[in-house]
Amino acid sequence: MEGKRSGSQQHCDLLRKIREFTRAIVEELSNGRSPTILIDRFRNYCTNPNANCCCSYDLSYGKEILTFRKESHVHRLDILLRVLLIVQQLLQESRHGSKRDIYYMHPCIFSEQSVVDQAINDICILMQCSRHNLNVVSVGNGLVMGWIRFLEGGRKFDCINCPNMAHPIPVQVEEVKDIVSVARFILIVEKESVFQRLANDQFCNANRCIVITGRGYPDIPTRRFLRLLIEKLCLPAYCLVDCDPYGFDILTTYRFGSLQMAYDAKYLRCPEVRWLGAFPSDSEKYCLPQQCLLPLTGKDKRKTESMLNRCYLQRDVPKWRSELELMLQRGVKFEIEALSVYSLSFLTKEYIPSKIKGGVHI
Amino acid sequence: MEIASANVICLQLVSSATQRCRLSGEPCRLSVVVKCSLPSDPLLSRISISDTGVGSCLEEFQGLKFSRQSIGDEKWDGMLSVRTTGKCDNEVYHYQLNLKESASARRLTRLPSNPKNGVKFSGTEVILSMFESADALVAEINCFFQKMLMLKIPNVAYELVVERGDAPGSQCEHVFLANESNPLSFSASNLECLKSSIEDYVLKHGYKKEHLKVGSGTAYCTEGHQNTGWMMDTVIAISEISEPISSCFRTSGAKSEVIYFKDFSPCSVSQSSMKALTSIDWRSFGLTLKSIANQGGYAFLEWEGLPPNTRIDIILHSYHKQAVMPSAKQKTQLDRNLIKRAVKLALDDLKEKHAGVLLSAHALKIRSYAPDLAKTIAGLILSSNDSGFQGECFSLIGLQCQGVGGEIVEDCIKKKIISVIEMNDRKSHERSEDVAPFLFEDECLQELDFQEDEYEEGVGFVFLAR
Amino acid sequence: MEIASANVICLQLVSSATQRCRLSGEPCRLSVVVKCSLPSDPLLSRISISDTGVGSCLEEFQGLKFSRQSIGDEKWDGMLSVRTTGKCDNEVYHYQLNLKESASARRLTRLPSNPKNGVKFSGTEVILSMFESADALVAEINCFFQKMLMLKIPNVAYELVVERGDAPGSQCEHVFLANESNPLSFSASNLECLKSSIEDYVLKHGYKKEHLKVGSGTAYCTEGHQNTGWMMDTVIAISEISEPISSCFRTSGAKSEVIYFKDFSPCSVSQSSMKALTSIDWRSFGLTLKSIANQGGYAFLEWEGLPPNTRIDIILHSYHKQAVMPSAKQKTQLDRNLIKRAVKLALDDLKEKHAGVLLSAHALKIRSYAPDLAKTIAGLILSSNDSGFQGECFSLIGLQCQGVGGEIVEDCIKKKIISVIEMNDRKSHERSEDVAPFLFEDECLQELDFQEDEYEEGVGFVFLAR
Amino acid sequence: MGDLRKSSMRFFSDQNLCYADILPPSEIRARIEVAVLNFLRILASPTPAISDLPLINRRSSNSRASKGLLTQVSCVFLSHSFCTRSLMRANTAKAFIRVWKVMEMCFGVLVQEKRVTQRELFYKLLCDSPDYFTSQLQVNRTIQDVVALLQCSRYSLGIMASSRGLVAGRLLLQEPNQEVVDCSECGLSGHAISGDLNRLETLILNTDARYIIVVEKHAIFQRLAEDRVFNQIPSILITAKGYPDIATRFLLHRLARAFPDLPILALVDWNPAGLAILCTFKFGSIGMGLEAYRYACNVKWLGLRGDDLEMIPEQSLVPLKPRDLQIAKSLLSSEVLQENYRRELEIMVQHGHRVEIEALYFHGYDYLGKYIAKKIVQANYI
Ligand SMILES: [Mg+2]
Ligand SMILES: [Mg+2]
Repeated sequence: MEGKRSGSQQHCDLLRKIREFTRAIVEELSNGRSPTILIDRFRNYCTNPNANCCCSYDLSYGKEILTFRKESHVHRLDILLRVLLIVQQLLQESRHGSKRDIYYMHPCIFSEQSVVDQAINDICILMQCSRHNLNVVSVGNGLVMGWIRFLEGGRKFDCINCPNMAHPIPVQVEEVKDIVSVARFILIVEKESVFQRLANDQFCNANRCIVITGRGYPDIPTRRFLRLLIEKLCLPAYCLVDCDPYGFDILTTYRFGSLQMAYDAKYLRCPEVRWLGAFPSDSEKYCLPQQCLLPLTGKDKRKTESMLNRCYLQRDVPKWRSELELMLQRGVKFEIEALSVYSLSFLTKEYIPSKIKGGVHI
Repeated sequence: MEIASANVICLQLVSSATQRCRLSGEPCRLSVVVKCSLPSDPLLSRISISDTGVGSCLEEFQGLKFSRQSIGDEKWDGMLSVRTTGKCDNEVYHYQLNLKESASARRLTRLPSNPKNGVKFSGTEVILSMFESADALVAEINCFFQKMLMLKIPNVAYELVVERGDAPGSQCEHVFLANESNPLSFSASNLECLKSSIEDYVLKHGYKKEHLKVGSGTAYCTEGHQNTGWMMDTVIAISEISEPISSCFRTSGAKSEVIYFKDFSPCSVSQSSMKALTSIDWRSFGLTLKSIANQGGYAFLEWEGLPPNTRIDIILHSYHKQAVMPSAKQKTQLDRNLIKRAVKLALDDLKEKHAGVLLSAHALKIRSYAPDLAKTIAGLILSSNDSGFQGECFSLIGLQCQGVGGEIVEDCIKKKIISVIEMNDRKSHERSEDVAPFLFEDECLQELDFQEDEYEEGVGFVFLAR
Repeated sequence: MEIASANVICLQLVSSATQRCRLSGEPCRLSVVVKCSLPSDPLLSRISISDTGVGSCLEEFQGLKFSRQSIGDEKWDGMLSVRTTGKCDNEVYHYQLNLKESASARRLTRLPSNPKNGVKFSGTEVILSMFESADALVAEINCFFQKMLMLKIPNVAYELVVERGDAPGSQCEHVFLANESNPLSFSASNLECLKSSIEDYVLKHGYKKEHLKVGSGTAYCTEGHQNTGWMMDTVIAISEISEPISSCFRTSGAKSEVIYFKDFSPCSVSQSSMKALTSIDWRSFGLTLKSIANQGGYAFLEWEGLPPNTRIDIILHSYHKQAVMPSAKQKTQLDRNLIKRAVKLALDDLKEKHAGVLLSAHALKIRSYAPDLAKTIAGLILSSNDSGFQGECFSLIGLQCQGVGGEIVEDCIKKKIISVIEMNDRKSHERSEDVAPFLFEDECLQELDFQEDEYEEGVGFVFLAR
Repeated sequence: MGDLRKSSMRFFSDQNLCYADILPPSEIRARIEVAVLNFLRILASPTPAISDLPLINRRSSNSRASKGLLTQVSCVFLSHSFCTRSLMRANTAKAFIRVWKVMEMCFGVLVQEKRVTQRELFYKLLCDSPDYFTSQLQVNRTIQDVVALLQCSRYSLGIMASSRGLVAGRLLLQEPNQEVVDCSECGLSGHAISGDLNRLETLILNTDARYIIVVEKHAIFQRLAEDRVFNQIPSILITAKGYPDIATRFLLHRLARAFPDLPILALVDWNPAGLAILCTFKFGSIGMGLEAYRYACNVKWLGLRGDDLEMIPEQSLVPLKPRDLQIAKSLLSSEVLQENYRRELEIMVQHGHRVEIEALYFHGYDYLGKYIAKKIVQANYI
């Protein structure tokens, strides 16, 4: 829902939409009617076992109707309007606020962060925009290094100058301009420690690439930034995650987007992302010691089983699905660090280069 | 009708007299004269119940059954002396009834009639004697009449005269007249009469009329052919009092007495009616029934969480759709549903007429959001930097464009929100069920909790655990 | 001494004879001759106990008390015939003792002496008769002698002769001679004799001497004036056998029999000695006492977790510091501490002499870490790319600088570590607390504060209370 | 290397401060080599022994507070109380081996001139010595033991560090042979503080700021950075996103040394944890072991404080949780806590509520800047 128009024009549009929304509510009230607020529901997958679903990212698959008739609705409306008021102020003052900032405006009413998050998502759906359009920013957790140079606002990110040094991923991705890169691929790693390993091993010196980490589940700036790079630079993107259900879920978040942000998935997902590792089959291939293989917990198994039902796996990446099934079958998981057991540089000297060179990614 | 005490038979006789008056359709007088301390026997009381209504058909007395177990022989001999005449009759008939006699042939003794000499009048007088002081009886008849007055039967005036001894100074007279304070037209319906009497009551006890909220409802129950069904009139009054006042409505604190009339006479509440009252969904009217008690035939509803200065009065009146001659043959088991329906109609009526009254607990909760919602919406309007938009909104809520204070806007919106919520609450009783918002089965949602979202702050404590 | 059975009195008499031999200081012979199935009475056995030791003082017999309850009159008449003479005596005295007689005056009957005709010799013969087959007695004396042999009293030879009937062919003779396999000098101490006999035992049973580890200790207990105290000799042998061999040491599996001598005679273990054995801190020698049992006066110690091919033999010998004439008056309650001290001395001795033997459970555990520690230290040395450092390390552990394999370095360090651990384990018995030097010396160490595992993880600020 | 060893020997013999140095790998290697040599020397001496490992005790009972007389900087430090890891005592024998194992690992990493993450170290140890290491926690503790033994920072052992710290405002940073970074031009995410202490050590610092503002929370930092508050109040903004890591404290300490005239003002939540964060910047903490007190800075408490409550709307008051009271209790029990802080904390506990800095947004998002400015102008900090 990210438009191509300039930021200020977008702000005006959004403010107008907010005013229209407010006016509609006032109008209904003045007519003695309960305002009825329709919120589309989106999802980026279904669990239709027949795999012949027609899941679409762009169409809602249902609507929620908020009225004054149910207490839970009124509560949600109360929160939604409070957040909307804050957003209107942010937009009018051209300021940015974090979700946390918004939460702290009424901590007792909001009771917890997730309530605010839902309201922000609802507003995005109502206003048909992305979160950053609301001037709601996340604090960025992502890191980037490698053969890339760009500007964010007036600030220069010159990673090429020192390609093994971590730079924070810019929060305002829409401000990123003048991307210059000589990289041959983008490597996404799940966690900071692996990122540090790559930095320490001078991975980017040896391999002309860009390395990105979202430090766990990637936040929105990281995903938007990655998408921007893939679009602008047309580079292949490989993803290296732990061989456990969370690693896999993080992988799918990069490629297919997250369920909460499904309404915006088409701007956040990166269908180009390829899974580089660690595959469940790697434990045998690289003879990992038994101690490094941990049994899947009950929670792990449940999560894996429910992930297996996601339609996009069957439809778009059946190979991922069979690897995930293999994980469940073997009942063990391992972390990327387990690959460094024999040699610290195994990951950077052998594992990643051989996978990329040999096309061992799915 | 089984008679449990001599007093009960007196009230029953008064009730029959009322019916006869009501049926006559013309202004009637109903007199009860109690003569105590007769010279012949100081303990003997003579009670005369006379009315100017239509003449008695005697059937009404046939139905009375005297239960020996209840009344000692010494208190009443079971004898009724009845004189009655219809408008078209030429003489006044005189009967002697012995209720202690179970063989019906021997119950009635026809005595010589008196000629009317061409004068057209109608009326009945029933006389009985009791070997007992009549003080208790007088008190009961007094209360009975007071309740009768609530029915405001337009054409009946009541009179209670107590004569003590022969000394003229010791004679004491009570007169009750219907319609004295708030005359209703003769054509007023029974329900209107009930409502009017509740208003009288409130005015009489010094409340302002504006503090009184009255709702009423009538439920029908047709049985067999159309005209013989039952009606159930219900009037519910909610009044706010500043101090408790003792009254005939024996209500104290958060208790309501239910006043129950059956065929134009006060009546005790049956077990089945109690059940009907219990099964009403009071909660959907914001009321919480704490307990229900049957004390001597009167139902007491105790409320929970009612404001201390609020009282609720409930009058139920069930009667034949078609006015019928008084008869002891009455359907004692009234349809529970009739009560439920009538009460609900009255409550709905109250709610409809009086904004904010009897809101359901649900609506009350929703309404509690109104100030916040109003404040936020007002904030959205007032904080906007688009004055055109502000003007539009002001005019929508009916405010002058310029120079309006934030509080006024907020207050205005709040009122509108509250009115919508209250309206919704009323409407929701008409519709069968709240329209469920579009539901969709969503198997994905359960996975949501796995997703971590980025939390940036508050990590201080997380560090502690490392 | 209370006598519980006729067999016991025989053993007691043998024991007294041994004492007399021992006191004589010259080579002596001790003969027991059992004549079964005498022609006069086939069930009568005649037992003669003769020795060439110093003459008897008769007092030793006075102490013997015959308990009627234990021995039926029918088995033994309580009569002892004693002939004795000292070296300086001119005749052989002959006495008759009736132990069944409680009046001491009538117990002893002096019979006519035999003249020695100037021949200088000394000796004693005691004869008694029993109405019983002597098989059990012979077996007991046999075992008794075997145990006596363990004392290796240098100047005494034992002889047991059994004569059945008069037929010369049925005569059977057992001869026991001390020092037969491993002659010791006459001046050898009692302890040395015990140790030597354990060695004999091992050799006799086909073990190699190198598989035998023997430790010994002697504890003293002076009472009153210096020369009358008690000594306690203890010898403990640990041998590794490849297959179990039945032996006089009735040890099976992980059980040890404690052989207990008192004043140069086998003796049963008293309750108090059992307690002493129980209270020894075996764990500090890597031994786990599973149970201790007293079976017929013999203490059996059962071990837990002892390797299956290992056996432990324990001999205790308590005796007067000063050799005294045999006497029935013996201190039965030996000081518990004496046993404890003697056993601990023997165990310490074993540990001192034999590296790695009897290490405490603690040391064993710590020793099991030695390979890992050695590997780590060797790893540190070898992974360094600083040859100067490596050279220094090699020279410290006494290896040639160049071309040393990692395993050699590791092994060398491991040996050193193990030897320190074992040494510390031995030392820790002497010192109360072992203080190792610090890796880094620091003059501030006076503040030393041995606090254990104090982890304060990830506390953001210092002062967080727990 | 031999010379280094000699100086290391000297270090070990005349140390009198218990702190962890940031040392180059060669120095650490020398220290480890000295450790090995000492071990062997004692093992092979005429009275052979296995030397105990003297570790600086990291219990709070071993902590002392110092009140600076001249510098105004108070701090918390570990005094010279030792606990030992001894092979000979059953309860420390495994810990003793673990220390050597980790030293061996670190030595190997240093020889390779690399760095490891604690997780990698865990996996290596898990596979090499499963008898001794079964959890990450054991590895982390043993690393702290090695830090306490060699008295060097964890980072110096070749273990990777990351920092959550950010800096923004009127500060120019320059690494040798690199371009100058202007922290006022870093947008709202600020400039990330590197976890590499050696790199921080070499930074060339320049500023025209008048104040240094330490911010507890990332979001507040971002707000101030976006509003460019540092231009209205010439200042440097720094945050560690909660409890500070070493790198952030290190940089703040460097700033404090480089620009001793700049007051350091802290903006924290009005809750015990906020004060604890402030105190960690100000005094150090035992949790960071020997690395704690060296970077103590004379931080002043700008807000939120008790007098700010009047401008806080009612609904922003959140009741104190048991955890808050626990922190408050331990803060109050500390001798280093100055009297006026103690009073503030007592007011907080009495009041029974906590307030987040964000509560000031009630007066608008730009109020925060005004609030800081007003407080600074009135010198309203303690
Ligand atoms: Mg993971
Ligand atoms: Mg906080």
